[in-house]
Amino acid sequence: MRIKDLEAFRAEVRAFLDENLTPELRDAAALQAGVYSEGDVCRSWHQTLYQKGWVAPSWPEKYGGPGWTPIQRMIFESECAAAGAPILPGMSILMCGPVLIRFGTEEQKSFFLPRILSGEHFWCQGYSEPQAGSDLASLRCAAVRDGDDYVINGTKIWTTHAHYANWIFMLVRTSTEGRRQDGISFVLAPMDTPGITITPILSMSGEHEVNQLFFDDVRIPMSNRVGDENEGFKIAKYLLEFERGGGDAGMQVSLVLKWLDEALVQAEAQGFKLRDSSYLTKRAEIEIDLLALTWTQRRIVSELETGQSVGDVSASLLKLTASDLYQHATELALATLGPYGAVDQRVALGEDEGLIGPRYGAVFGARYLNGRAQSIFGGTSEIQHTIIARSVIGR
Amino acid sequence: MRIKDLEAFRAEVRAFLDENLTPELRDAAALQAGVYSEGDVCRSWHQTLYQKGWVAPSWPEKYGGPGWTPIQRMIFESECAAAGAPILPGMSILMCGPVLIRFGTEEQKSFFLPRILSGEHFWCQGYSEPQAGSDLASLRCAAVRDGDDYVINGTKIWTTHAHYANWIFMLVRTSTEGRRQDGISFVLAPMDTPGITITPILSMSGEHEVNQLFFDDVRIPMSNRVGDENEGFKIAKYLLEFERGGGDAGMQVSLVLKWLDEALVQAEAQGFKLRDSSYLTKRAEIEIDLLALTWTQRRIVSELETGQSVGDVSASLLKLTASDLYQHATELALATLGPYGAVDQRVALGEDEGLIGPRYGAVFGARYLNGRAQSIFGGTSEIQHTIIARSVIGR
Amino acid sequence: MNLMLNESQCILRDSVGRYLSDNYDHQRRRAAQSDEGWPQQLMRGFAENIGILGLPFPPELGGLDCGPVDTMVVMEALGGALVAEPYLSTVVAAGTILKDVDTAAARNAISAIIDATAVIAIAFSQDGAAGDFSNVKAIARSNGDGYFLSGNNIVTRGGPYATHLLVGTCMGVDGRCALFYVPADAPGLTRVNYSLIDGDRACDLTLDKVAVPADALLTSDAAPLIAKANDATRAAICAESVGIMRRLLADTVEYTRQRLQFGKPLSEFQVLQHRMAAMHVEIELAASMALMVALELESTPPQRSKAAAAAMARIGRAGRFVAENAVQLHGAIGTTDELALGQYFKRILAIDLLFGSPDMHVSRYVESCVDHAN
Amino acid sequence: MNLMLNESQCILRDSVGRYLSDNYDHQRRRAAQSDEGWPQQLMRGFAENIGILGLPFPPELGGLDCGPVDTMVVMEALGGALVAEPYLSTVVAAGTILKDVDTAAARNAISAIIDATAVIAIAFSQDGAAGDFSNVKAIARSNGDGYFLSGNNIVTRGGPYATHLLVGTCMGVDGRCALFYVPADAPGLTRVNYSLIDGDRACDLTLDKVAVPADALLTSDAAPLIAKANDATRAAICAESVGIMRRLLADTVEYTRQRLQFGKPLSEFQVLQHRMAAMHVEIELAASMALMVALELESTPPQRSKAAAAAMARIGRAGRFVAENAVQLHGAIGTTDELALGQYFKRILAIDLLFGSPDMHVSRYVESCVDHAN
Repeated sequence: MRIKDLEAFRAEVRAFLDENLTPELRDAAALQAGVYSEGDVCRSWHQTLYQKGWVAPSWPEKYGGPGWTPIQRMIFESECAAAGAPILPGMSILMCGPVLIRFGTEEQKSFFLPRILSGEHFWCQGYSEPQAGSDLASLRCAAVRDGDDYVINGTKIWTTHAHYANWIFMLVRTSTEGRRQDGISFVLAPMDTPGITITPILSMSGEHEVNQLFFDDVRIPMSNRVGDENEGFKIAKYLLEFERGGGDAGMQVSLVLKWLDEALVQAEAQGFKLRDSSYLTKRAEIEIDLLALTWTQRRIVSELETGQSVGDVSASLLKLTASDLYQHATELALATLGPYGAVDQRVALGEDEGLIGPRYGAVFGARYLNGRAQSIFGGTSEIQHTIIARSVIGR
Repeated sequence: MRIKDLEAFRAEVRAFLDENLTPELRDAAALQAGVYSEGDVCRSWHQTLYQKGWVAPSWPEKYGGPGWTPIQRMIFESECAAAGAPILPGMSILMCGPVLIRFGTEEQKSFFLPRILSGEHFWCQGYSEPQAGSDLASLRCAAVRDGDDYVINGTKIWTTHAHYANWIFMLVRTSTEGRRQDGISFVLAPMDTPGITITPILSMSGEHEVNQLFFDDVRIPMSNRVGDENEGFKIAKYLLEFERGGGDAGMQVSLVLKWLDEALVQAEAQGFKLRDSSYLTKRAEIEIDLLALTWTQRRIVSELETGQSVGDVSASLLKLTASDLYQHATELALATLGPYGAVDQRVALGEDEGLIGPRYGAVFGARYLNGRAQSIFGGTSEIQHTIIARSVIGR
Repeated sequence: MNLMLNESQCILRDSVGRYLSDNYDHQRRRAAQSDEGWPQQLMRGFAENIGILGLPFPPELGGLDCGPVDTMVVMEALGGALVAEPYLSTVVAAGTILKDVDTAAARNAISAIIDATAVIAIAFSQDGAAGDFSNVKAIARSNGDGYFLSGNNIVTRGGPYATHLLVGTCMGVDGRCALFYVPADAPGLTRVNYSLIDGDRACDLTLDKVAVPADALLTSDAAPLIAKANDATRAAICAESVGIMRRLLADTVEYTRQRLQFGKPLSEFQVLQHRMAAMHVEIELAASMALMVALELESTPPQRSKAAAAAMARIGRAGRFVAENAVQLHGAIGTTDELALGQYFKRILAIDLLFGSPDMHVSRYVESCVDHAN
Repeated sequence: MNLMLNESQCILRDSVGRYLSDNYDHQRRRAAQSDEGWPQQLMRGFAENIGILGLPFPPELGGLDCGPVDTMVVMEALGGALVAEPYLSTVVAAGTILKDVDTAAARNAISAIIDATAVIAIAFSQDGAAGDFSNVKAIARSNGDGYFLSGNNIVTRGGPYATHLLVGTCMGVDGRCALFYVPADAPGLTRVNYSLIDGDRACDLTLDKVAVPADALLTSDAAPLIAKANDATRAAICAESVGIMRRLLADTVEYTRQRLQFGKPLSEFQVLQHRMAAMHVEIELAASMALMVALELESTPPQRSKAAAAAMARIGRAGRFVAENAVQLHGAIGTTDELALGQYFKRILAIDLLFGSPDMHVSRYVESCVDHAN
């Protein structure tokens, strides 16, 4: 695609965002961390994108993707970030969809894909268990065959948005023989299946994003298995690469920079002095690091064909770098608030006082605290280093 | 000891240094890294201290120490650093002496200690071997009994100042049975014993400080063994703690700060701008880190009785922190030179041109390059972490 | 200059530690934080059982006449149990000031501190001051027998449950700082109360012509005292941070020894071992700086202030490193609200935000060097 | 905008790499550095065998008409073999300037570059400039037919063996920069030659009324060209650094796989594994920035300059990290002069000192943001 065409595309995206990204949606996105319901904002933005045909940029055209090149996808994402659009949770479009496209049967594709696109199905991901975090292969939640069904017993933990989702894709143990990772299957279950219960887990910032799920004789048809029995670990790895290499890490950092710049203006109006050399230096370092991350994503993307995952080393590299950068960016953002950074805004908003201190900083504290999880969920930074080292050192 | 007495002591030390630390000695000390011969400067300063009775601050009075408390020793060291005194290599006074005092026979003590004090004996240390670096217990240089003698064959590497020394204390393998560290003995050899050859190793900065030694049927009397046969590893560990916890690490950093401050004045006179906020911030951070190191040494010293070693965790902590700090300090020093920092002064001084660029920076480059070895020699920073972890985690 | 704790300091440390472990824990703290009466209960316990509310005060007023190292010992223990407020503001900050004010009102205030009838919040920080408490902007005007005070003070820790406030103002035309001791229920004084991320309560405070009697004026030359109280507060915060860090590392060691992944305890992975070693190093360096600043509190003001900046800078850096790695090594459970760990983490974060980041204190250190040189 | 190398770039990379591995190695480099004839030999080899001296120049002058990405490819290969000088000063820096000067003298100079009869050193840095080459202070005065040049230039890389110098001066009264192309043997031009830590030769240069003819003046409005050449130099240095870093990591991986301690290869210790992973991450980020700045060289001057500052800042940081850890992971042998490693380490260090530290480039980046905003 020629530069001129790309610029025309960028203009089209901007026009669309100008028109459809209402001030209410922008505000909601900016305040997203635990203040407004993630569910409503996401559903509304998902619908808007769905109507336009842009909700699944990475999907092949035949399944409802817009037929964009990787570069167009990148332009779309960077424009969304620049405009402050809500970030949709990746479980449906970025994770479940591509797995079904690659590993699903025709029946599964034709049933699930349109419903993911339309937003009828909201997915959550059942991977981790209390004793199987970094060491995913040690998972124990078991699916036992019973006629044409699997009967699932066990527990899953750290399940983001399980309380919004109506479907879950999950890893279950279908065999205890052979190597541990060889007895795992990938199955799909409706969240309203009898026997599934949800227990919320509050994050350090006091928000409810993750959950523990308990499965008590949960019965699903064997046709809800994706891929072969005991071959689920292959799919899991494919998906982890998506999670790690997925496009939204850099996008989140550029959002933080955007907030920082808005904060700068407001803060100075309120008498905070941010524009000193230490602040400007740190902000510049973050911007430079973001540039390095973005161009690394671009380099990797340009080696890809549509729909392929980025490979485990590149995925780990991006995940590691992005989470580190996000943590630095949110730390700097929080520091702009001075003592008001120490206010628990979630409690304040829940009580009578309302927001305390400058409005621009309403979610900086929650973002910083939640950001601690970035280097843990989806594989800790330590695990990412191990994956990279394996390839760098070779065996 | 009361504060008033300590201040009187400090005044006495200052007066002594004022009188005896000639401008020539100060200059030589400041330019020490590879420009002047270390040997001459050290011998001269050693003699001066010896005449005063202050050459072995840590030794008990009965063996020729000055009878100072740990606090007096610290005052002495900090005054020496502040005055820019030469730093004597630790192998004789800080390492060999204390080992003999603790583990030597009466005969060994009465023969060696006075000669160490007087400077007649200059020691070097034979620990590492090409295949036994961090993993010291795997050393192979062997001493085999033959009548009343040991016959030594093998090699030692990274032997600092072997080309100046007339004695070596070394670890040799006297048994290959049992645990690897159980077959090691600690022996002393004159460097002019037939069969010892020295091969220089140039450092990255082009200087000759370390050597490889080859032992070819080197015969020494068994009376030159310190401690019991096959009990040498205990002595080695004791000594490593001295090397790691020894007082000169912080002293070297404070010397670097002293040079930096002199450099600042000279640099500004020559049109370099150093006093910007980034330089001042970095300098302050180093000074603050030095304060933390110094007070940690003080805390540890105040738990000690005279002559005791500091314990392996404290020793590792000090070694790790000091080497890290030294590296940061020399990096900052080098940066003050701008492009002149890239000049190879050793070559320039060896050729016709003489020193290139500002005089204050003559050895900053060599100090930075040699400083890379600080986190390696005497046990890498990684080994120090392992030692500390063992104690922190407990087993 | 023996730097080890002496016998009475060891006894103090042990008795505070024992009292807290018997009377205080994570669950009780969480329950208590929703109840504005809790700190008074705890303060009464301190007064009745271990006497530490009198720590720095002279014996003739009922105090223990202890020094900065004793305060360090107590603050480290409070940090370890996560109960720094309102001891810090009442005994350390207000105590430093009241001790140096030779008025009957000040002596009465000290007696009230010692028997736990006064709990004092500090109101001499100002909007935008971000950790520098000496930026005093409120105004006092004489009203015949006494004064009217007007102004405001943001993020006043312990303000919601304080019985009294120490209010800093600019006096009259000469612009010098003055300090007033003001009952929290004085008419014209309003508080907007809220919670901080570490669970403590704070308020934004507004004074609208609050009338106080003449003897509420503690001093009309408050700048030196405010500087001294700020440095004493910093020294105490340093000790508190060390107590918190020790607990964070202890919890992390314990967790990694128990948690199995890939068939062995996390504590057997070399990368995690070295991380914990690095945490230990940071804590030891921090402890040295906490001791250093305690000992330097009695030096000249420039020396004292420089020492406090150095200690805050170094300990702030250590605190972030230790806290962030404690969470990281706990993995997912570390990011939740389920463990005490999260509370300790947030306390370290709150200290950074309320008392100034390492960067800010390094800048203060640089300025103090420049001042010193000129 | 496909960011992968195209076919001709791959061929270029492979042919330069093969030529260097056949004709150049560590031993030869060390031997050659004591001989001031060496770079000319290598440059002649480049001209005769692989033609890269003509890389950026138009075909009508005998050049290859290649772009910044091709230069990046060549510089990365040169970095990997540690032979950046004098390609950088002659082809990249001087080439950028000469290409934009439309005079017969400039065209002749380009032809001489391409056939390796001219080796050019850059003399428009000044005392105290520390990496910012645009601080031009030498003076030119008209002398009827031509000019007298006076001034000096410190740490002129490649100066000792250069056939020509590009001298920057302030012209006349309007203070604008001018650029002169000066034969190195011109009377009045003196050089104090010395070695740099990376083994390259440099000199402090003094011009004392050096007479040059009128056509030695390349331009009397040199500032934009100097800025452009500096950014091109920075982009090239970034690529060179990436080549060096890749080699440092490759050597480190190889060494740790062979070196046994505690009964197993160093490469099996988790801490060292993770360190090498971190080095890899830094290198990949650096490579992305090197590509970014190459592509941005053709943007507007402010955008170009900002991109160059960002790339130098990020790559400088990566370089230090990779180089220092390469030495650390080699242990004692890494601190000696015995391995190529030490030369690569010192080259990274020299780049930092000669072309500006990450801190300096972050400051430049901040300034460019502020400029841009105003």
